Formats: sequence, C-alpha cells, structure tokens
Amino acid sequence: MKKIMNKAEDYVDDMLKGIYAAHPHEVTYVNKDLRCFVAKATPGKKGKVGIMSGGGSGHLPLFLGFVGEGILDGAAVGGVFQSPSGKQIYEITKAINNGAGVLYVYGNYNGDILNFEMSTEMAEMDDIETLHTVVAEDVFSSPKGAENKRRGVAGMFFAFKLAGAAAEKMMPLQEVKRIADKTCANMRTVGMALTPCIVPELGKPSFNLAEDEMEIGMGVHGEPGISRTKMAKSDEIVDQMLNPILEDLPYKAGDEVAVLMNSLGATPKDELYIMYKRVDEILKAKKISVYHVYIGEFATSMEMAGSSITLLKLDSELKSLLAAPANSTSFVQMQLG
Amino acid sequence: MKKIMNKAEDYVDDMLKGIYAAHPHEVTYVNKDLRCFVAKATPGKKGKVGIMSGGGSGHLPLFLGFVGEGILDGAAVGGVFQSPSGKQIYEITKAINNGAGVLYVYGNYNGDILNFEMSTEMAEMDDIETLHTVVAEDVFSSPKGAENKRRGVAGMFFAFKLAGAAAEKMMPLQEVKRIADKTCANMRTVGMALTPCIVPELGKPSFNLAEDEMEIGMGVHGEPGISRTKMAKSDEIVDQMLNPILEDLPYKAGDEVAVLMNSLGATPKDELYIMYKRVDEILKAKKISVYHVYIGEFATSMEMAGSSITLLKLDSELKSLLAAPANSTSFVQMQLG
Amino acid sequence: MNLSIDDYKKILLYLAGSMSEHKQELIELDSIMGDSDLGLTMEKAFSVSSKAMQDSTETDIGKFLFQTGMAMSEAAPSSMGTLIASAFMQAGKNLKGKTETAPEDWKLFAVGLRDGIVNRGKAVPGEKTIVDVLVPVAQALENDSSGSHKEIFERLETVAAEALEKTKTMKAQHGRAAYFGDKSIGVQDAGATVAYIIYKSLSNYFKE
Amino acid sequence: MNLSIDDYKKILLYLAGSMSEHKQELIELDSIMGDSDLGLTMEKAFSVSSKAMQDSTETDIGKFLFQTGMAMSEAAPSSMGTLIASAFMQAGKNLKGKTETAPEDWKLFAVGLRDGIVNRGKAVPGEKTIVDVLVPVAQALENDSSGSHKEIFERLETVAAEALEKTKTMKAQHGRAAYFGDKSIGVQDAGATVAYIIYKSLSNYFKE
Ligand SMILES: Nc1ncnc2c1ncn2[C@@H]1O[C@H](COP(=O)(O)OP(=O)(O)O)[C@@H](O)[C@H]1O
Ligand SMILES: Nc1ncnc2c1ncn2[C@@H]1O[C@H](COP(=O)(O)OP(=O)(O)O)[C@@H](O)[C@H]1O
Ligand SMILES: [Mg+2]
Ligand SMILES: [Mg+2]
Ligand SMILES: [Mg+2]
Ligand SMILES: [Mg+2]
Repeated sequence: MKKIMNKAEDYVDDMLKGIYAAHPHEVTYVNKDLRCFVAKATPGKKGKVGIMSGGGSGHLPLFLGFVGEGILDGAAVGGVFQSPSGKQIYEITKAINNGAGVLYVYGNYNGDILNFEMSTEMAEMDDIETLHTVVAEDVFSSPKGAENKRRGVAGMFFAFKLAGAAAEKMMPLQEVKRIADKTCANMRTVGMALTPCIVPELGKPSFNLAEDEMEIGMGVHGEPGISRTKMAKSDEIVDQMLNPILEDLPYKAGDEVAVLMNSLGATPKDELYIMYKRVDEILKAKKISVYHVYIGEFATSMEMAGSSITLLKLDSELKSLLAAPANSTSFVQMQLG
Repeated sequence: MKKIMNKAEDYVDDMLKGIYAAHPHEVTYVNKDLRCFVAKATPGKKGKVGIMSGGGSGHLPLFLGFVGEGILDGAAVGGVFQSPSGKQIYEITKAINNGAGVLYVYGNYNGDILNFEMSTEMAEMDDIETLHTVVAEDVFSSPKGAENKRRGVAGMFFAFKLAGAAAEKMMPLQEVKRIADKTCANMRTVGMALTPCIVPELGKPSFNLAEDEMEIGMGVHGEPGISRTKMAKSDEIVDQMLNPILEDLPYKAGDEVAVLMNSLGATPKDELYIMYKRVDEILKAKKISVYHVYIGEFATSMEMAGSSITLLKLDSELKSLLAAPANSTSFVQMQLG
Repeated sequence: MNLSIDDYKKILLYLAGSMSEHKQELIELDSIMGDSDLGLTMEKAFSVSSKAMQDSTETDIGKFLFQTGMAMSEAAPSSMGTLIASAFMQAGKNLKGKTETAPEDWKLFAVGLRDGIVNRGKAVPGEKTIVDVLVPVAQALENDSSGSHKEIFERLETVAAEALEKTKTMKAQHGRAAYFGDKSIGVQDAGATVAYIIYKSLSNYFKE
Repeated sequence: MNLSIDDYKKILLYLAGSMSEHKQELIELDSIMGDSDLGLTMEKAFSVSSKAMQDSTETDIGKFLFQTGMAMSEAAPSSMGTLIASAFMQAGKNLKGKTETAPEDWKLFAVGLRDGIVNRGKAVPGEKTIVDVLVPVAQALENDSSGSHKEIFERLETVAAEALEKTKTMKAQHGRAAYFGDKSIGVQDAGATVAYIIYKSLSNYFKE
C-alpha cells in the first residue's frame, strides 16, 4: 500500500497533528480531543449562528479545510469513512455556540445522521438549539421521488459556503437553515470513478475497476454506481453526467448556475478543465448562464481517481451569499464581482 | 490509459479551452493562440513590471493557475512536459509589457531556457527589456557547487509570488529581479515519487516503481532521483527529505521560514499533513520558526503520486512580499497577519 | 433469583466475549453490502464499555446501563455502534431506580433496546434492520415475561433466530445496504445478526 | 554548379524525408536518457518548415534559410528544435544577400549551424552535444572548402561520423542527459546524431 503515513491506526490523528501544526493561527481543537476541530476564533461573534459539519476522514479538504471565516466554525472528525461520535459533535456544538444556536450541515449518511441526532439530544440538555440540514444531492444514488435517500457529496461545499455567509450576515438560526436547505434543494451532483482508494486500516482497495473501465454514479466511498462501462472520451463522459443533472431539477433555459468541478483526488486539474470544456458547450447550448466556476479538490476520497460535477441554481439571494468573501485553510475567496 | 480526455493530441488545447471557458473574467489569450495565456486585465497598470513564466503543460496549477493579481501576468504554454516556443513567449511579452519591462521567471530546463532566450532576442528588436530569473532549487538534482544545474520545481511558486508582489509595489525591473533571485537563493526543495504519470501522447508510464518502492529526489518529469528504496514510514521519509534541505543552504537556529508542502497530484492532502507533523517536529527541534505553511497542489505531474517539501528563508523584505494579497484562479491569499 | 450490578458487570464481559467470537462473521456479513467494519466496531463497543464499567461504583442498574451506552457511543460511532448505544441508554432509562432486577424486568430491557433504536434510527419492521429482531423479541416479552432468566432467554433465542432468518427476504431501506436495492434480497442483515448474537449470548450465559 | 532557391527547397524536402526515416532511431536514442521526443520533434521541425517554405517567393537564400529556422522554432520548441532553428537562422544570416550559392559557400552554412547553436546553447566541445559534430565539420570546411558539392559532403560525412562516434566517450553536461552523470558515458548523443543525419543526407542528396 503506497501511502505516506506512519502506523495505519495513527493515520487520522497524525493528519490532525499536522493540520494543527501547519495552521496554528487558523484552527484548534476543544475538549482536549484532536477530533473536535474548531476555528481558532472560537467562540465567534456574539449572536452569530454557529455552523458545523463533520463526518468521516479521507475527504480533505472536505470539512476541516473549510473551517474558517465566512464558512464553517467547526467540524467533528471521524475515522476514515467513519462517523464522529455524538459526544464529539456535542463538544464542538458547545464551543461554537455564540448564543444563537448551531446549524449542522452534513451528508446523508446513516452513521452521521445518528450521531448528529445524538448530539442534538445532548445539546438540548444545555438549552442549545441545533437544527439539521442534511445534504443529499447525488442524483444517481437514489431515483427521483426518493430524493431523501440520496447521498451528500461535493455539493456539501456549496451548503457550507452559503450557510456560512448567511451566519456571517447575522441571520437567525431558522433563516440560516432556510438558506442551507434552499441551497440543497437547488443543487445536483453526478460523480464518476476511475480507480478505487485504500482505507489505511484495511490496506487494500474496496473495489476493483479494470484498466479500461469507469463507473458512473459511484459514491465517494465506493458505493455502487449506475453503470460500469469502458473508458469513454471526456465529452461523452460529461454528457452522461451532466444531462441527468439537468433533467433532475430540472435546470432550464434562462437559469443562472454556479458549477463545481470536483476531483476525487488523483484526477488532475487538467482533466477537470477538459471536462469543463464540454460542460460549457452544453450549458451554452441550453442557454443556462454560469455565474462562477469552482474547480479542483473539494470533496475527495484520498487517492481515488474520478470526478464529480455539481450545479447550483442561483437566485439573487443565493448569489450574493455565494459572492461573499471566505477565508479558510483550503478555501479562500475574495468578494466576487 | 485512464485519463479523462478526448484525443491525446488535443489534451493541452482542450484543457486550455476549459480554462478560458471556466474563468472568462480572469484570463484570456493573445495573438489568437490559446497557448499565449495572460491575465484578463492585460495590459496591466502603466509602469508595472510584467511577470511571466511558462513551460510544459502537465503541472497545473503551475503557471496557468497563478496568472492573476499580485502574481503572474502571463504564462506561455507548451505541450505536456515540452517548452513553449520563443515566438509564443515573445507574443506574451509584448502583451504584458506596461513600459517597465518584463521579468521571466521559469524553471531550469534546457528547452525553456533556450526559448526564453530566443524571446529575449525578439523582444530586443521592439526595445522591450526582459530579464531572466531561472529557478533551480531541487537539492538532489545536482550537488552543492553545481547549484546552477539544479532543476526548478515547486519553489517556482514562491518566486512567482514574491516577484508578483514586488511588481505590484511598482518596483523597477532590476529590483523585481533582485527579489526573485533572492527568493531563489533562499529556497531549497526535495521531492519524492511513489508512482509515475503518463504523458497523454505517449500513452504509457515513463518509468516504473514497484508496488512497495519509492524514489527520493526524483524530478517532476520522472528524472532519476538519488535513492530508490522500499516504502518507509512518513516520519522517516520526511527525515530523508528535510535534513538535506536544512544542510544545503544551510538553515539555522533562529531562521524564519515559509514552508511549501506540495503534492505531485495523486497524493492526498491527508498525507501532506501527516508529513508536516514531522516537519514541524524537526523545525521546532532546530529552533527554526515557521511564518506560514502552504500545503496542497502547487506543481504537479498530472496523476503522479509523491510530494515535495520546500523551505524559503525569510527576511523582513521577503516576508512582507509573501504576506501581500494575491488573487488568481488557483491561488488566492488575503493579506497575511 | 435477582440480578445485581455485579451480575450486570459479568454479563457485559460475557457479551463482549461473544462479540469478539462473532467478529469475523460480522465483518463478512457487512462486507457484502456495507463497509466491513461491523465486526470491528461491535467488538470495540462491547469490549471498551464492558471494561470501563468494571470499575463503576454505580449501584443503580438503570444508570449503569445508561453509562454503558454512553461509553459504547464514544468507542464506536458507526451506525450500529450509535444505535446499540442508544439501545442501552434507553434500557437504562427504563430500569432507572433499580438496584436489582427480577427475571420479568428483562421486558423493560428488551423494550428499551427496541425503543432506543427505533427512536434513534426511525426504521420500521420489514426494512431489513436490527429492528426486525428487536421488535419481535420485545413483543414476545410483552406477551409473556414469566419464568426464570434461563427459561425466558431460551424462548427469546428462538424468536430472535426466526426473526433473523426473515431478514433474508427483506429489501434494505437503510444505510449502505439500501444502495443495493433489490440486490439486498436474499442476504441476511448484518445489524439484525448483532441483535441475535446478544440474545443468544444471554441465553448461553444463563445456561452455564 | 551553383544552387538556387529551388535547389534549397528540394534540399529541405530531402532533409525532412531523412529525418522521418531516422525518426525511430532518434526516439530510441533520446529514450535512454531523455524524454523520447527527439524523433518526433525533428520530423516535425523539418516537415513543417520544408512544406511551409515550398510556397516561399523569397529569392534571397539567406533570408530563406532564416525563415526556415523561424518556422522550425515555432513547429518544435524542444531543446533540439530551438537549437536547430537557431542554427538555420544563423546560417541564413551568413548567406544573406546571395541568390545562388557556390560549393565553397557551404563553409558559411556549416559555420552558421555551429555558431547559431553555440550562441544559443553555450555548450563547448566535449560536453556531449550536437556541438561535438558541428564544430569539427565547420572546422574541416574552414580548412578546406574546395571541390564539388558531392566531394565536399563526402568528406564531411566522414568527419561527422567520426565526431559522432566520439560522443560515446563523453559525459553529458547539458539537458536531461546531464542528470545521468557518469551513466551517460558509453551512450551516443542523440542531438549529435541529428547533426550527423543532416550531413549524411546532404552527402546522399548530391550523390543522386
Ligand atoms: N436507521 C436504522 N435503524 C435501525 N437499524 C439500522 C438503521 N440503519 C442501519 N441499521 C442497521 O445497521 C447495520 C449496519 O451497521 P454498520 O455496519 O455500523 O453501518 P455503517 O458501517 O454503514 O455505519 C445494518 O445491517 C442495519 O441492521
Ligand atoms: N546547451 C546545449 N547546446 C547544444 N546542444 C544541446 C544543449 N542541450 C542539449 N543539447 C542537445 O540536445 C539533445 C536533446 O534534445 P531534445 O530531445 O530536444 O531535448 P529535450 O527533449 O530534453 O528538450 C542532446 O542530445 C544534446 O545533443
Ligand atoms: Mg458497516
Ligand atoms: Mg461503518
Ligand atoms: Mg528529448
Ligand atoms: Mg523534450
């Protein structure tokens, strides 16, 4: 197994030690638990809603890299592809609560849901109000009509960004949740994978794809997709990914969107841009205009090769929140023009 | 070959079309040549020195992703791992010259040197002054005493950043070159590779590394390193990389440095942070203080797995230039505190 | 014969031993449509919590079980870890105030396991989860909680075994297995197997 | 017999043909310590420029060769592409003003190839580069440029062949091969082979 690591069982904690060492002015932890990850500026502005996420490790920059100004206030860290505990979520909740309650924004995975709900129960004892926005935008993970069973993937970034911007504007908890939910309702993702990744403690790939195969719709933990086929040309791959996205919401002529082109890890930016060439062609043909394109690594699966496309339909409210500046260790944005 | 692309021979041009489509307000090209890449705000401020780079494709975000405010004004784009032509460099030179001359900052590769020099000859005919800073900080690519034969690798980012900040401060050409040269003189890099990458038009890996092997000192195009060994633990790998860096300049107790932890592509941020844990331990033990850590993809080799560590020794001049804001498609920094 | 805190400490250790024994079986079941961690997380949940609780000076059996659940949830925050933790916490709430328990108190325990998990996970019977074993077991005790510890668990072991078998016919609606849709039919549910192991072990414990 | 622009057009096409023929050999040589592109870039440099120059209405042989070099540099901006381009540009400068050339003018040509590359690449003899063929060839003509085209190139072909052979004994100091240090000794230089191919082809051209 070619991973730069020490002992497999120290993978997550060594990574966390590295993060705290690298960014001592930006992030820290609470409750003497490395896995209770918060912005250095904790507690934040009095009366600002706290925004937190959390979930399994192995998806950097997801969660941790987005803790900072104008985006997340904290993130609970689980083992690789494992949920953090309700207690850890609860400890962060207490730390980032500035008297206005905390919004949990996380992906639609069983373990995460159960633990965030356990935390909510604990927080109730302290009279801290918590609300949940469960992100579930992966089109191929469950059919239309059963959207609530869909997985949350790279689109989580958009939910963090807009909820964070809303909180920064001192909106109350209910309003921040409304923004996060609206973001989720207006976005869709489709992913594809080319190679598996290895969970350090397991030491071997969780699935196999032949040297000339790809899988459309595969989840970030290797959950089965909807079709395994021979490698196709980029333009054809994008057609297979983007058209189902467009039909699902649906996105229509005249809509304005933000696009997120995400690498699962090993796929280089070169290829994301080659894909975007086709995305641009299709959106132009459908008269859907693009406000801003985010491209790179936002939600990865360690060294997995593959990518995902996310579309977020914007109205003026979402657009102004998307445009707001943010400053975290993995995502920095100046005010968009 | 698992690459998301159309025809191999269109790899670079499709990528460029994707970049221009994704960032229409940020970047564009001149001379009707996709490979003559410049900031949208070209020509820039009157009297500002133009900063440009260039070289082979396959290293994103290197070169193109750093074209923007406070960093590069333009970059000439070659084929994968191939130099751009002198003519292309010259066309960009003309476009970004704001009357104060142009500084070329690029890596110490034969093809690039020859073509930047050819461009200088062409620019002389137009009375445009050009100076060259050739980055050569890869410690293991040539022994001490023959530093001028070293390759330029991820440290190029620091040279771009500081030259860009100096130009933004309206320093004259000679001064901007002094800053870029001083940056180069104060930085050192060591890299390591775990897997090869595939040049699209060749279609097969340029070298092989066994499933349990790594190579220290390998270059970003697969140039031979100094030792091929069994996979070691992260802490040991870092020892093998960082100690030669520290001895080479040398970096001493009391020095203040910036650190760049770079992924060659497939290596996830998790592993860079696991490495940084050890970097931090060593630097603390040596009483070398760290001003800022940059971590992620800065100079890649497409899907190659591996990483590099770069140290840049700072004085107050370099520090204030490093701290200055920058805004490009792949690198955004708010003013550092 | 009534049970004291000391008995519960022994029972916890016994359950932890059983989970260790079935570790590989659970890993394999969870590998079919899950992430192969169930054997590891169950072993961890039970071994960490049972060990931690040995030193407890708590005399209230309800509080003792609640704390066991808390310890489980920290030790193994997977789906099943969190669900089993919620189960023990609810069982603890149901038994709060008791310093010893009679055989018929197993009804409060079994209902607690069921309610803790149903409230946390919102699954209903037939959705191929642990609930499909916990519901009939609790129902059996609600109908009849007579007899000795040994007699009670002999009955429950049979109920649990039959209920577990039925999960093979169901289509998964929760967790990772749900992504497999119809393909999940025919396979025995991994989580339900955990419930079966608990009841079977308790039955063995009282046989010995 | 003197040569006109039309002859130079034919010579360029002939050289392009030779480079294509030797493509695989150059790829293999460059693969030993380089990036395997030399065969491709040389074929491209010569084929693109020779084709482009067929339509030229230029009558000045010097300007014609200079433009050929410019076209090469755009077509193949690799190390050798840029060096060969610089070589042709300098040869063109040396022959500027001539609308036909005599056999002894090959001296100006050979000196131009050499100087163009030395000025651009700053290599000196003995460093295992194309310079190690270009220098003795130019020197031979500086010593003796008498005879017909055919006679001149028969002599030069021998000089070039011997010079090429000597590159095997040298240690690479430039380009990718330099990273191999002592390991480069024993291997024939790829770039020097390009110079040899040029002179051998010219010799063949005038034999036919
Ligand atoms: N909402 C739910 N309610 C009850 N049981 C559930 C629920 N979701 C999953 N399960 C049970 O959890 C088992 C899987 O547990 P586990 O391996 O811990 O999941 P994961 O590793 O995916 O977090 C399933 O076999 C099922 O019995
Ligand atoms: N500075 C130099 N001066 C003269 N010849 C050089 C120089 N550097 C390299 N060469 C020649 O170039 C050849 C390699 O050319 P090429 O394959 O185009 O290089 P690359 O692909 O590395 O850009 C070498 O064999 C050598 O003969
Ligand atoms: Mg599992
Ligand atoms: Mg799990
Ligand atoms: Mg070459
Ligand atoms: Mg080359």
